[in-house]
Amino acid sequence: MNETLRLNAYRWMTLTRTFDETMVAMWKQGRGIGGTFSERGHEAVSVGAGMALGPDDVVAPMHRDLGTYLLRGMTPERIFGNLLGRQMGVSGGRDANLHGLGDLDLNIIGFISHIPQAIPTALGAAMAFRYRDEPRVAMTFVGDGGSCSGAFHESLNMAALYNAPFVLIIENNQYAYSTPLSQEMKIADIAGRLPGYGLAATTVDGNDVEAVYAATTDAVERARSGGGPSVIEARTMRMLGHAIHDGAQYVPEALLAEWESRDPVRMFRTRLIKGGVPAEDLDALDQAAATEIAAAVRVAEAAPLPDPESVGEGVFA
Amino acid sequence: MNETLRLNAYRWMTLTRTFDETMVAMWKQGRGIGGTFSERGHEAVSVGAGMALGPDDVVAPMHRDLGTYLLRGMTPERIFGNLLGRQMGVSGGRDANLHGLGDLDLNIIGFISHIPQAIPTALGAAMAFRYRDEPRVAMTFVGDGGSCSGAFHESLNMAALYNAPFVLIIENNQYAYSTPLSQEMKIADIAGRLPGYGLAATTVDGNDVEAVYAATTDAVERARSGGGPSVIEARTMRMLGHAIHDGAQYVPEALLAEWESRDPVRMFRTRLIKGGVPAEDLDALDQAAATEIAAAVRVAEAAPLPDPESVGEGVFA
Amino acid sequence: MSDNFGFSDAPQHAPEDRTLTYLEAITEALFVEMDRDEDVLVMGEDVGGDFGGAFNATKGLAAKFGDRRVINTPIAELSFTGMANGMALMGLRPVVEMQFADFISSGFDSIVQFAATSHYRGIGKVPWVIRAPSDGGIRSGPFHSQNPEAWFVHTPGLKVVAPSTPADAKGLLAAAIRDDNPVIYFEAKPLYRSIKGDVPGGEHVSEIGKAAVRRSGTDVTVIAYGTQVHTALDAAERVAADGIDVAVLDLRTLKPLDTEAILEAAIKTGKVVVVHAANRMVGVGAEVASLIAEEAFESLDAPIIRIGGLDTPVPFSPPLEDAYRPSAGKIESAIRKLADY
Amino acid sequence: MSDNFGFSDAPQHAPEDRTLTYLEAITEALFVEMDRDEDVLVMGEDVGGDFGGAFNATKGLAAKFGDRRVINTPIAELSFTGMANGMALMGLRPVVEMQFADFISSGFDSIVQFAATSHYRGIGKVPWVIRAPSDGGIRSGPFHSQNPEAWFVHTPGLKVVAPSTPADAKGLLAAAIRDDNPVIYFEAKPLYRSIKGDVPGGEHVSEIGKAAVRRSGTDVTVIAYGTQVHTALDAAERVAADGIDVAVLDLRTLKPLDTEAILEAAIKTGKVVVVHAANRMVGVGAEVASLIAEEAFESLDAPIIRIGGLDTPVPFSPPLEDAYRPSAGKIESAIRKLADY
Ligand SMILES: Cc1ncc(C[n+]2csc(CCOP(=O)(O)OP(=O)(O)O)c2C)c(N)n1
Ligand SMILES: Cc1ncc(C[n+]2csc(CCOP(=O)(O)OP(=O)(O)O)c2C)c(N)n1
Ligand SMILES: [Mg+2]
Ligand SMILES: [Mg+2]
Repeated sequence: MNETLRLNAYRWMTLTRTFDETMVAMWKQGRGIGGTFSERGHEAVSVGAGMALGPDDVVAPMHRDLGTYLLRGMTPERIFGNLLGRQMGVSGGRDANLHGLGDLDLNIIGFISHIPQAIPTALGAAMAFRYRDEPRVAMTFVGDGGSCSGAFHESLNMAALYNAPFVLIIENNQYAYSTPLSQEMKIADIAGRLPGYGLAATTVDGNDVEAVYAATTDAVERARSGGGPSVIEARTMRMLGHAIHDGAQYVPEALLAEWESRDPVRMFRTRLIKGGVPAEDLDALDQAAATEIAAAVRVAEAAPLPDPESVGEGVFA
Repeated sequence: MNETLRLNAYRWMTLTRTFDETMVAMWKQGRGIGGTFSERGHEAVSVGAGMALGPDDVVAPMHRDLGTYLLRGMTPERIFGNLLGRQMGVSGGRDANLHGLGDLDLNIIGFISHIPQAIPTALGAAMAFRYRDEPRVAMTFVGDGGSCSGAFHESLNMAALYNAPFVLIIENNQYAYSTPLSQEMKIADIAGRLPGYGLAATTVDGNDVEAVYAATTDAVERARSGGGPSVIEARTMRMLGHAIHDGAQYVPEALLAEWESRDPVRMFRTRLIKGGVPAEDLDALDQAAATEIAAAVRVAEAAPLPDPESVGEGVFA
Repeated sequence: MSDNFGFSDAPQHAPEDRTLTYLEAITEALFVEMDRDEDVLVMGEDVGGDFGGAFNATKGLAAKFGDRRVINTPIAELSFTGMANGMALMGLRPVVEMQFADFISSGFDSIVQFAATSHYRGIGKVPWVIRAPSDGGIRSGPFHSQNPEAWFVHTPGLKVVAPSTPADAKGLLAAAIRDDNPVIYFEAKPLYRSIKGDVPGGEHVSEIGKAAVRRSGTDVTVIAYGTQVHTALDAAERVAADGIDVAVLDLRTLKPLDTEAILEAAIKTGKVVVVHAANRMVGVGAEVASLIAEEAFESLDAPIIRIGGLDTPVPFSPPLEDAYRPSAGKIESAIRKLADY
Repeated sequence: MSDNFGFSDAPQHAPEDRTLTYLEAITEALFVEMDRDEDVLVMGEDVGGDFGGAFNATKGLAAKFGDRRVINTPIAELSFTGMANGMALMGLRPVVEMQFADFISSGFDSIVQFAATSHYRGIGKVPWVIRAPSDGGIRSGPFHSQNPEAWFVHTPGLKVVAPSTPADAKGLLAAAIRDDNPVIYFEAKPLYRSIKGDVPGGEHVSEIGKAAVRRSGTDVTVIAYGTQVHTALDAAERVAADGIDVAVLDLRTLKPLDTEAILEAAIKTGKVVVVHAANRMVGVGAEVASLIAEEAFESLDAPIIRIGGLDTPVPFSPPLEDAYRPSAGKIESAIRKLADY
């Protein structure tokens, strides 16, 4: 990453972190509706991978990829609106929390709960680009948990077979809800599955935004130039519970402490400062993020809920 | 294999082949009901793998594993009865052709169309043995085509995770219906997928009954002694169409000719004779098979169809 | 897979009207629509190459339009249907073949969860078609004879059509392809080669959501779709000799239901039999009967009789399958019962 | 996963009668049945360890019965349900938890194709239970609020139960576990902690296939199940002041339906409202209404009104979800309409 990109990455990471902390606080205060998912710890993955895409590429993020939504231009306001069931929210109050954040004008395919549906969907987008000979790439994400599910296998086999311009990021955050990796699979190395499909795979430190960006940029360029699909396993840690209500007592404290010492936002900040970026510049970005998020919350909270009369609209196109 | 086992293997292979040829001829003569599947070319796999099981082990064969059914004691009569929709057929006229050949008294789980449902089912049987600390093994089969489907992945991941006493035979017969292997997957080596689950896999010549038997025996013993699951890829060729109506014009003649020269039954016969078994002994087994199959057809054809009044019986236990 | 085939600029498959089988009409719709719109493509198991699918419905398409537009898939219904979702979101119009309707359950999540909900949730339009060769009576056993339409009519967000004639087979497939929503197209495989009919040439598009009166009558109304339209017409013939005048309404579209036509047909005779090959319990017929019981209650002169498959898996053996299925005889008895009521 | 836990010989969880929440009653049934029968085991995502599932329904089971009998599975509904099929064929009685009923579609083939057909096809008995936490009204959005029971009631070969009270939550779960068939147990998660009731201690088994009259009345009958039994009772209270006497029938089992009780209840008042939270179109209510329209036609004094979810995905935002769902107000209007008819 060059200087501009690095500052950009920091900007999105701090915005993501601020969004997340604000959201968690609001829900604890009872200002939320329904549940929601924190993505604390995933900032480097969602931002690093998302930044590797060009504007015409399509991405199907999952429930911990807030950074990807933000950096592609989905405003915090619209996302808070979604969380709060507002008409101005991304799904107009139809879908919940970080689901349903879809906006094809931003080339974002919204998330669906059923894991890992995003994989075949994004593969289909990639196949459409290939069909039309467009130099576009489709990217999506899956968790360690989701990688145990059948669509992972079916889709990666087809991605390889059809040489689709497709990139998959595996967010290995050690847990699927309460279930540790060791109870999800015998192996420790998910990327080790990919040669079985005839696909290359890389493993990166998912807390290092530059490493994620570099690996993803390679993958995106390979896909764009006809070199076919690739898979990146980003190793990281889910720092809070599975969802907002979950205290995650099942996670050993030592494990959390270890990862906390490698917090992706702080780690990157330290690196930037060491590299000569003035701390004030970063403080200014933090401050801008705080202002932007506070404003977004104000707008979303003040916005009207949908009209109940509209409930039947939009089932069909 | 010792001498007894070899003669046994030949006996089952010639019985299987004779059944198959008789069935194909009957269907061509219009003496069949509905469609059916030939398993010509698969005799070494179904017999070699099936013989490796002990009497208390459970097997879930697929649509080309006629030999496995026969050697476990399902009589040709009952199978012809199934093909002809007779009350005395294995499923009492409820299921078709080589589907529904289930008999838990013979430790056989009947086949279901939806590919590859047999894998999780057999894995469940293996889990039951593990649960009860019984020294039993569950085995099943899948085609190259079925190996592209999600349940393959989900189940092998769990088989490894739970260290289940489970054996899977992949019958790679080069085609899934009209689709050649090269249009099913990018890789040529299905067994290469297994390390990705933390599982060992072996590839064997699926036309060599002794090779299949040896590899399967190892796998069964490993499973029985707590060593966990294994997978064997048997390379063979589907010598007729996908089902009885299919002329398989899409298969190159040269490919068929090549495999015809390695016909599993003839190849084994030649080896036995070279090894000193008198040809007359084998002729006698062929003759016995012909007699047994002819009698089975007579009985099945003469047997009554089910009473239509009974159609509603047996939906619930 | 070869990528070298371009799009065709050849003329439409059949500009003139012809007599076609139900299966030929399906193939013709695919030819015409693919020729008309480059965004239309076909995918599924064995649909490509010279083979053209288990029933040859796509035969000739690869030769004309190339492997790029006629895609053979591995056995992976969940994900190739999921792939169709993504293609459709990007504006393509994939026509997915299930080898048998029975295997649609293997792709269930991609249909009922993703495709069905996407427009409502603001994700985007999902304009695909799933072709599902359904129905039995041809001794194919429990896994090659199913009629699973009720699952999908129950699920909000899907359209469902079920043609009974060659003209509708063509016209409803074209309409399904042009519709901006996910449409499941249940083609009745027992009709593939058993019925022929006049089919308009060139572009022919039927309206989704419109039922058709196949026979007018004043005594009893039979409401049916797919194969059972023909069985109902047979039954109507049988009783005509005795002066019982039967109307037959062909639903054609199962979702959205043509409630107006259903109520009109019910009100006209006040006596209704609803028939389908799918098993009866919580079938589409239950919706039709309930609709009438709620909205046309005043006009009813007799109980509404439903006839469907029995509540068992589809049995293989001929006497069992015949007992399982609706038949002209069963419909005839119901008609007579109502006529005498 | 540790294999070192043996079976418990401790006494049953609760020998004496107690007042329990709906959720506590579920947990108690699991304790009692696991204690009684070593063949009973629990499996699903996150059910094990100290955690005990997304709703804590299995909390404490692993501590008592060991990891061997309380198995955490990866996210693989298709195959862990398929695994349950194989276990059940071997004589075990797995109780599979779907984390939400919404995810039951991911295991669809293993349920509707394998489990549902196996006994009929002579494969063997498949005595499992799937616990499916269903229903909404708690702002969980389209994928954590579904009521998918109609798919399964339509499918031959499955039993389906849907308790509305803590006593039934315990009794029907025990009955489902002891039943030799695959039983889908729809537990209404909005009731988990919102209702309490008397629950018999020790072994308590309700009969599958029997409806219960929750309120007798002579003017209008409301037939409901799950959460909507409570909504119906609320509505009945509301109109009681105006002298409208409403009967409420709780179906409890959706398959096999208690047709006798349904017809009796319908005939008694001649006026029927059918209510469920699942969307109305081709829902279980359609079967109930059609059954009445066919078998109790002569006794009907008014149209049969069905109330269900709208034909949309379950929307998240409170005003939308409230508009989507049945409510005491909607039921009240229907009752008044019928009373005035
Ligand atoms: C098919 C399916 N089953 C169950 C769930 C419920 N569920 C939601 S997230 C989750 C855990 C996901 O773990 P992972 O894929 O590792 O992603 P993470 O939450 O750790 O980021 C589960 C079980 C689901 N969404 N989809
Ligand atoms: C889920 C599913 N989709 C489609 C089919 C239809 N079908 C039956 S056999 C078959 C090909 C199977 O190929 P393979 O697994 O290689 O086994 P083989 O027939 O070659 O022995 C197909 C597509 C099916 N049975 N199940
Ligand atoms: Mg995870
Ligand atoms: Mg094959």
